[in-house]
Amino acid sequence: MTTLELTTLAQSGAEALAPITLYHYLFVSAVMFAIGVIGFLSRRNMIIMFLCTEIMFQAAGLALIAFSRLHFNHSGDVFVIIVLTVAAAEAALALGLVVYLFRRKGSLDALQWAQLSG
Amino acid sequence: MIEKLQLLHPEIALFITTCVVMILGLSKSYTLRKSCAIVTAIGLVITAWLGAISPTAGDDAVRGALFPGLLPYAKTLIPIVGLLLLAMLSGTVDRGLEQSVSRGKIFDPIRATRGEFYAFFLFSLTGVMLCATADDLIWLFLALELTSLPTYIMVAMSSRRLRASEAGVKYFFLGAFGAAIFLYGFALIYGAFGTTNLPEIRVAIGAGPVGAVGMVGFVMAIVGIAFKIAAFPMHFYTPDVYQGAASPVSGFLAFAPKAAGFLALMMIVGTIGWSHGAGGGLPEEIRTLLWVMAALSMTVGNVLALLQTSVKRMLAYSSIAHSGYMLVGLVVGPGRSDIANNGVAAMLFYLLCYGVMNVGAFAVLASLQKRAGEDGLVEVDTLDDIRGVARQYPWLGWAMVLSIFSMIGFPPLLGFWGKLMLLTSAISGDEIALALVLAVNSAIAGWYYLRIARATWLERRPEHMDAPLLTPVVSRRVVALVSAGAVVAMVVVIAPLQRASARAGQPDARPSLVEQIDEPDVSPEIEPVAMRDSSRDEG
Amino acid sequence: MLDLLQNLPTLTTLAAEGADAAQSAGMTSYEFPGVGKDWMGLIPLMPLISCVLCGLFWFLGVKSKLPAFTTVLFLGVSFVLTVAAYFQIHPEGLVQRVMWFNWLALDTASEGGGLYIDFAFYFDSLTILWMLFVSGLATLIALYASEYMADDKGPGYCRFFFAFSLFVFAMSCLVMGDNLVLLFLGWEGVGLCSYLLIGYYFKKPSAVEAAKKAFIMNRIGDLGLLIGIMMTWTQFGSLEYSEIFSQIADLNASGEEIPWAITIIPYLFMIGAFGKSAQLPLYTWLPDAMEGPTPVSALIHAATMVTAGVYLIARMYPFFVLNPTALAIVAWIGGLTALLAATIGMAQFDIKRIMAYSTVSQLGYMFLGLGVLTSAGGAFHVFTHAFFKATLFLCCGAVMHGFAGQLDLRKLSGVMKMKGWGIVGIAMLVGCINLAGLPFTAGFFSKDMIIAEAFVTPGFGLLGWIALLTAGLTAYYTFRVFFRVFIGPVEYEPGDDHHGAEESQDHHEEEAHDHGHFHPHAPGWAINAVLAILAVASILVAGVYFMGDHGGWAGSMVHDSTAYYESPYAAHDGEAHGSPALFGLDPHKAMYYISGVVALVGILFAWFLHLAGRKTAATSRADALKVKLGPIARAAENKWYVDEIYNAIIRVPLLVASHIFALIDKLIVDGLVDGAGWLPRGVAKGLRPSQNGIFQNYATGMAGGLALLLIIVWAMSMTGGSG
Amino acid sequence: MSLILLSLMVLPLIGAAFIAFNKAEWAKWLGLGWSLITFIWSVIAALAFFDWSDSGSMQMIFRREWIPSIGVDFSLGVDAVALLLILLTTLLGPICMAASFTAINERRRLFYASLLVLQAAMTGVFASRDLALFYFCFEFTLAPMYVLINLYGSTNRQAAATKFFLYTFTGSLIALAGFLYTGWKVSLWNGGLWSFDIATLTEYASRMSATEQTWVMFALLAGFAVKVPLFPVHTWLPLAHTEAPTAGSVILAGVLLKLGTYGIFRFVLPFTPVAVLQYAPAIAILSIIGIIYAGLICWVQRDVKKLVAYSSVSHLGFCVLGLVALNSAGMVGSVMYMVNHGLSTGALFLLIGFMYERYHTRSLNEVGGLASRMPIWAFFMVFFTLASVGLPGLNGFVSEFLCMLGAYQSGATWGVGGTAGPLGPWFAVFAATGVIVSAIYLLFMVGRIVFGPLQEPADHHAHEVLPTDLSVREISTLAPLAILCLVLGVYPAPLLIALEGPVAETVAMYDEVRANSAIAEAPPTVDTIEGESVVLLEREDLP
Repeated sequence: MTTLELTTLAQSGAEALAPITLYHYLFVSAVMFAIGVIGFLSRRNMIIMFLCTEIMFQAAGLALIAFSRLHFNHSGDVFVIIVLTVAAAEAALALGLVVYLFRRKGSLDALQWAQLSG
Repeated sequence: MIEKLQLLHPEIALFITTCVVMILGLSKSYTLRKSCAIVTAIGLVITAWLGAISPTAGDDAVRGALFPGLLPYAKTLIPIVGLLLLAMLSGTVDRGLEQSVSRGKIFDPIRATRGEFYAFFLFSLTGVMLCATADDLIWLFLALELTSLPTYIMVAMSSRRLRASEAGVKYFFLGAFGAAIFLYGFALIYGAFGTTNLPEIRVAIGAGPVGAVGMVGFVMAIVGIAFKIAAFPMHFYTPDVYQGAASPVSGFLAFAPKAAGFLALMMIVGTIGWSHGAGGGLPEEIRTLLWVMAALSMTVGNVLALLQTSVKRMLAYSSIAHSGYMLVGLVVGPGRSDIANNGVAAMLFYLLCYGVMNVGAFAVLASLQKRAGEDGLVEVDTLDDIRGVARQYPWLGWAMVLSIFSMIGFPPLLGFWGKLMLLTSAISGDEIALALVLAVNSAIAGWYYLRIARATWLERRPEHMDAPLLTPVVSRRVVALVSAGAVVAMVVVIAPLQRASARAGQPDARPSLVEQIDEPDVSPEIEPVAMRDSSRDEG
Repeated sequence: MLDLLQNLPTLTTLAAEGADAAQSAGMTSYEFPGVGKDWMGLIPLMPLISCVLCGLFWFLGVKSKLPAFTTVLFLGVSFVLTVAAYFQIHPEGLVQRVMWFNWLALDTASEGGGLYIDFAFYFDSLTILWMLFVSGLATLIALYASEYMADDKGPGYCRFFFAFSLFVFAMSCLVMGDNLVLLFLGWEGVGLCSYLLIGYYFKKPSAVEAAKKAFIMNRIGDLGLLIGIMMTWTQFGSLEYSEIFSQIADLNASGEEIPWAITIIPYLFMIGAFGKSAQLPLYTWLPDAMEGPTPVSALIHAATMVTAGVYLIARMYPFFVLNPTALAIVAWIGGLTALLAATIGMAQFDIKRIMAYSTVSQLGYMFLGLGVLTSAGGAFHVFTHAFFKATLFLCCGAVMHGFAGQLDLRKLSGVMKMKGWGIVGIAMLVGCINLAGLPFTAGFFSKDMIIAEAFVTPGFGLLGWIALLTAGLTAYYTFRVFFRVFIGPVEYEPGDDHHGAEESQDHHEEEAHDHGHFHPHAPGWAINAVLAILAVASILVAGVYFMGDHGGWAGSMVHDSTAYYESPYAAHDGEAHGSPALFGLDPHKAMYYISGVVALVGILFAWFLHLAGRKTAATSRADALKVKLGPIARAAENKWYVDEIYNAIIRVPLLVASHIFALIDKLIVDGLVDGAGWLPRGVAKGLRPSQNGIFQNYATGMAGGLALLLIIVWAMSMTGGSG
Repeated sequence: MSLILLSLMVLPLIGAAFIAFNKAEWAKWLGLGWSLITFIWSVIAALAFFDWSDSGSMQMIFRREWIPSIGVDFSLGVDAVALLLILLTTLLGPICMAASFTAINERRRLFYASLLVLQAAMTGVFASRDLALFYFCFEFTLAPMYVLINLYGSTNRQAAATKFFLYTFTGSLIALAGFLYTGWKVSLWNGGLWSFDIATLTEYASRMSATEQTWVMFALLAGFAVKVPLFPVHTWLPLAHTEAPTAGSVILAGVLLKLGTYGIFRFVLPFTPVAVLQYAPAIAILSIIGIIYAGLICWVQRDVKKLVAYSSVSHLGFCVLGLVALNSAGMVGSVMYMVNHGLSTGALFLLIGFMYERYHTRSLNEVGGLASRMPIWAFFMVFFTLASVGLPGLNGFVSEFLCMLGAYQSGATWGVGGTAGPLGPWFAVFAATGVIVSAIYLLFMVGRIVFGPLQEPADHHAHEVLPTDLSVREISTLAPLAILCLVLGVYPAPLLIALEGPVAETVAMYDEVRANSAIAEAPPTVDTIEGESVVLLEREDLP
């Protein structure tokens, strides 16, 4: 079931340009999200893993911007800025945590942290 | 717009407290440092008071909010449970540092974490409270993140043991993963309806279909937020994190993010509305989603708890299960106005019950420590550790027993009435099967809860084990007793509590499409409606 | 004679024939009982008081003969009152009712009736007939027991008389109860007392076993009675005799068809009667019941309790005459039991057991009598049998008492010739001639009535022959006992225990020490007096046959009650109602001669085999005969292996079933529960790997869960959801 | 407003608190004293403040609003049935206390306090006129009982306690769902107001459609049948009984099992008449299977306590049979059965407990012929066995007879004495075979343990002191029960008449239901439709 009507950027004013539609943006966004997920699941270095979550965040950001453009309002844009801010805070947190962890274990391998289980 | 600021008075109060505490914690004066907890407590009391007088249904400030009556309830409940949590959390950090300072070492603000710890705690609570006020996806996202981010650190810094670090790692990474999911969901919701304002989205949805993008968005949002409430399928982290973190922090984790998550879910699901289909209720997909999540959360949580020997892990799994119970309320929705039929009210009431009894159980654990080889004194964890506690520390033992029996849902304790409300709402919402799942799960849960209760109350300490010692923090013991007492005492005043929760769980019931025209500054709204129409044509 | 044989009954034809006859002749009017005199209510009260007193003595630790004399006194009073009641009731054929109190009350107004069961007593001549010998014999036997049980003075003595009095009370309720529930109370009550008294020597495993067996076999019968009672209630909406009988009378008078339910009731009552009166197939408890003290055997298991079945059928005769099939079954069961028990009795060596089998056999006669429509004959035989069988048992008891529990007829001989045993011997002889049915004894007349009636009632000829054969066998085994034990060369060997009781340790040693020079101790005054009275009574009872005009005094008693039924074939003296004559004579007259001869032949055989030429106690000419008979004799000695068969086809399968049930309960029923309990744990074990501590796996789980939920939602929307 | 029932509930609680804060040495005396006071007070209350001539209506009413929002009241009141069972409870209280004097030597305060709390809860169950309060008390009985079994039981006590707790807890949770469903439906007909008032519920509940009634009935039975326990959900009972301490067994057999039958009487029958009419034969068959099956299992038990426990299963089959006969005889008999079983089986457990205290074994293979050693004990043992067997003149008979008669009459409408009902003669006939079975196993037990040659555990002669017969204290625990057994057997008429009142209402109700279903076979009555339409309107009218 298709859900969104093809509302292209071309229709919204720039007729001459190649038709990059909302779907393209959403597709990229989805792919980014998927890359983030797959990266998170498959990589063992915690820094990379954190970057993957960042990619997922940015995938959402991309979708938000695209939608914002679609809807002709700025809520999405505002949202993206907020997301970026939060992501920055999270990154700071992640950095601190990663350093802390590295100090304790001398490694950033995610598999090192599996004492608690069951 | 300015009158809307009064909605934030409690949060503002909390924020001010946070700032004060953060600074106080760095003070060279021991007395001032020590006053952090007191100041926090005062802040919480003020917040609670402010929360109690915050606008409620009928006030202009909350006109158009999804749950206009929610604020006083949530913003009183959260600081009050926060007080209990605070009493439990005090003394968690900096104990070694303070000891060395008292031995004459010079105080080094860099190494002190006390102020930050309380500040994080308050930040997190602020986030929880903001969830209740949120009427916008952005706001909701911010509030959720504000709740979570500090807790990541609290977990990691709660104890010097490696397991705390491990808990921190897991919590943080999985939390970020979950946040990304609901964020993406939020993005899709925005995409589908063209606005981030929840009441507007609600108007857009009306009683009609949600649409595919919106549906995916809602699913992702709900599932992502499920991380906060530790519900299936985002429950995996719970036992490890709860076990790894220090008991007070685990107790905190079992309440604050959960409350935030449920308030957020309330908003999200409330946006969709319980007025779809012939007999009312959620759209079938969302209902199924929540249904499955509820049933599986209960089952997975209870079932996995059966195998545990660690009390904290059991409580963690039970926390998953309790989330499942509360989700039942969301599935049912507010129903008719009657308290007995209002699932959301039941959920909110249960949140209160759970907060109280959960604090009781964790506070008992937090009050006890044992000697363990190289680690020195560590907190108690396994069943063996707490065996026979009631004979040694009768009050603590009884506190544990009462909290646990309340969690079983044993009459006449608080948990029973919580569960009773969930059951009545589920049954009157025609969710009989879910009610039965709930009933059977309560029975399964009985098995491990009984093990805890039996171990503390009726059994003897194994010969080879040392007796557990009390932690030097008196407030934890006090809070254990207070919670246990509340589990009993609140039964007496249960009627007003339930009324309050019913008011809080009552959604704004204006006929959406009529009001929509009155609503100012919603000019771009025509488009999404049209978009949905066209998509419907296509489909 | 041949024509009688040709008249082999087929139950159906009989039923068809009988039905007309029965209904035409059945009771068509009934008078409600009047209010009796208050003092008549004391008859059952006396034994109850005595029972309470004995219980009190028991708790007080009385160690004298006080309980015995208390019992004798109160039972005596009861007897006197019964006699007084006899004069109150009998001369005018009154029916009266005395009320104690309301026992069960259920005001089922909404259901159109009330269940009111009174503790009330019903007096008509049938009750009086029974009560006369119950209370009379009970008094005498209590007196006898006062001496017999003297060695147990103390708790055991009190216990004995407690149960004894309780028995008499229960028996009074059974007989005099005004409704079926009270009858059932008595019925179970006598069963209980029987249980307690059989198990009196409770340290003896065989006694305990016998007691249990008695109770349980009785219970099987009780089941029938109980269901019968419920059936009666459902049918009549009442359980009071007066109500039931009047309804039956109305029914008969109306000539309407008899409802099927009413024709079922006799079968149910019959089962109860067979259990209590030790008839096929429920007779095996009675011989075992001889484990109890002899007075108990005499009173309960010979004279009174076992006749309760006869009483029940007699009491409920209005039901039975409505269903000839039922009557035929009663007759056949009675006849066959009589024969079977007699054959077993012939081969036993324990004299008490022989008497027990003879009781079973005689009870069979009584049922036969009832079955062939001579309730009077049955009742008369009950009456005479009570006296002579009590005599016989008490004599056996005296022997047992005197010879340290010796009951084997191969180890005793010539007892009558020993010093002090004269009265015992004479009483025994009186009992024996009665039992054997020598002419002009009471037993002769009563048995005669039954056999003659069997011959004249169409379809029962074969039973008549069986009864006649049994009479011969009876004479044989009766006199076998007499000839071996009481006369012949003097010889004895003491038994190895005292009354069958296992006494305390030191007592045992003493006795073992005594064995070398054992002296039998002859009975004292109480036993002798009782035996003398009973012997005389047994002889005098014969006289009542000639009183009254309805088949003797007993007949006239029955005649005044609802048990009476005018048999269309009845063979009264001189006026046979068209029934076949026997050898051209009136059947009764013919039977006098025939059965007299049969009895004499039996005795002759006994004399030849067991007395003539016998030199020692242990051997006789019968031994040779026994060898010749081989397996038959052995089988008879082993009671035709009935116990073993029952064990194999009922008890063992039931036990096996019980074990299987226990196993099922443990493995399956409880196993399912435990399984349900373990199911969550099993699920948990399956789920546990998902919590393996590696948080990327957790993330996989989360992502997978999200995917799963998305798929579910997608699938739902594809299948017609709202999205 | 009468405070009597409240006082009967509160008195034991005060006693429990008293015990908890006093010396452990005093615990038993305080417990005994307190329960005696409660007992005496309950007797006075029953005699002086209860109008026995009006036994069918609720009396001694006490009512306070508790949670008005969902219609929960703290509402107490008794009719004859409830009062009788309360008296049984208060009677067994002091008896259990006195019976435990020497048996319990550890954590005495908790023991006696638990007993008192249990008593309060059981009183509450019978006295509740509010469903929520009933359920709360009903569930609450589990906790003290759990403690009693878990702490003071024998070897396998923990498993037994857990099984007891979880089994009955699971059942009652499902029953709760059934209750709430009823409550919800009733709220629809009651103008949207929730009410847990039992009278209100009874008035409206039977309007549920046949299907609904069926489900509700099964849900309620899940709770009550487990408690009774009815075959095949009985397996917790033998285990719990075997492991429980004497006092626990007495209470368990005496009162706790009656909660199940009382629940059926009070709720299942009035709430779901249509379903009960339909399924009564099935329930009766289960009872009969239970009677025979459990009876036969008794026969092969070697643990005497287990034997008596299974006999409870067997006996309570009669009780349920009487209930589902749905006529006066059956139901009155059933209620009597509850009391009588409590007396006689309770006493049997006491006796076995006394034996266990002396020999530390319950195995029939190890002890036997105790009549020689302990004649008084033997007397009581035989006496109560006979009461259990249902000997006429003792209490067991009256109730057993009425239960069977009820089953027999029920539906046997061809005769004058028959009543309308779902069962019939065959049910009674099969149930009556239980009479034989009970004789078999109980006499087997008595034959082994009381009669026969004396046999004592081999190691027992090592002790210097041979076991003595019952002490005065022990006798005084048994004597009242024995006297009651006799009195109730000989003169039950007043009680029967008193019980007629409460039962008549249910019987009348069933007559009505039968009449209705005879008129029209359409279960959704006009009321149903009206009720639901009202609700729909309300939903739309919401602001």
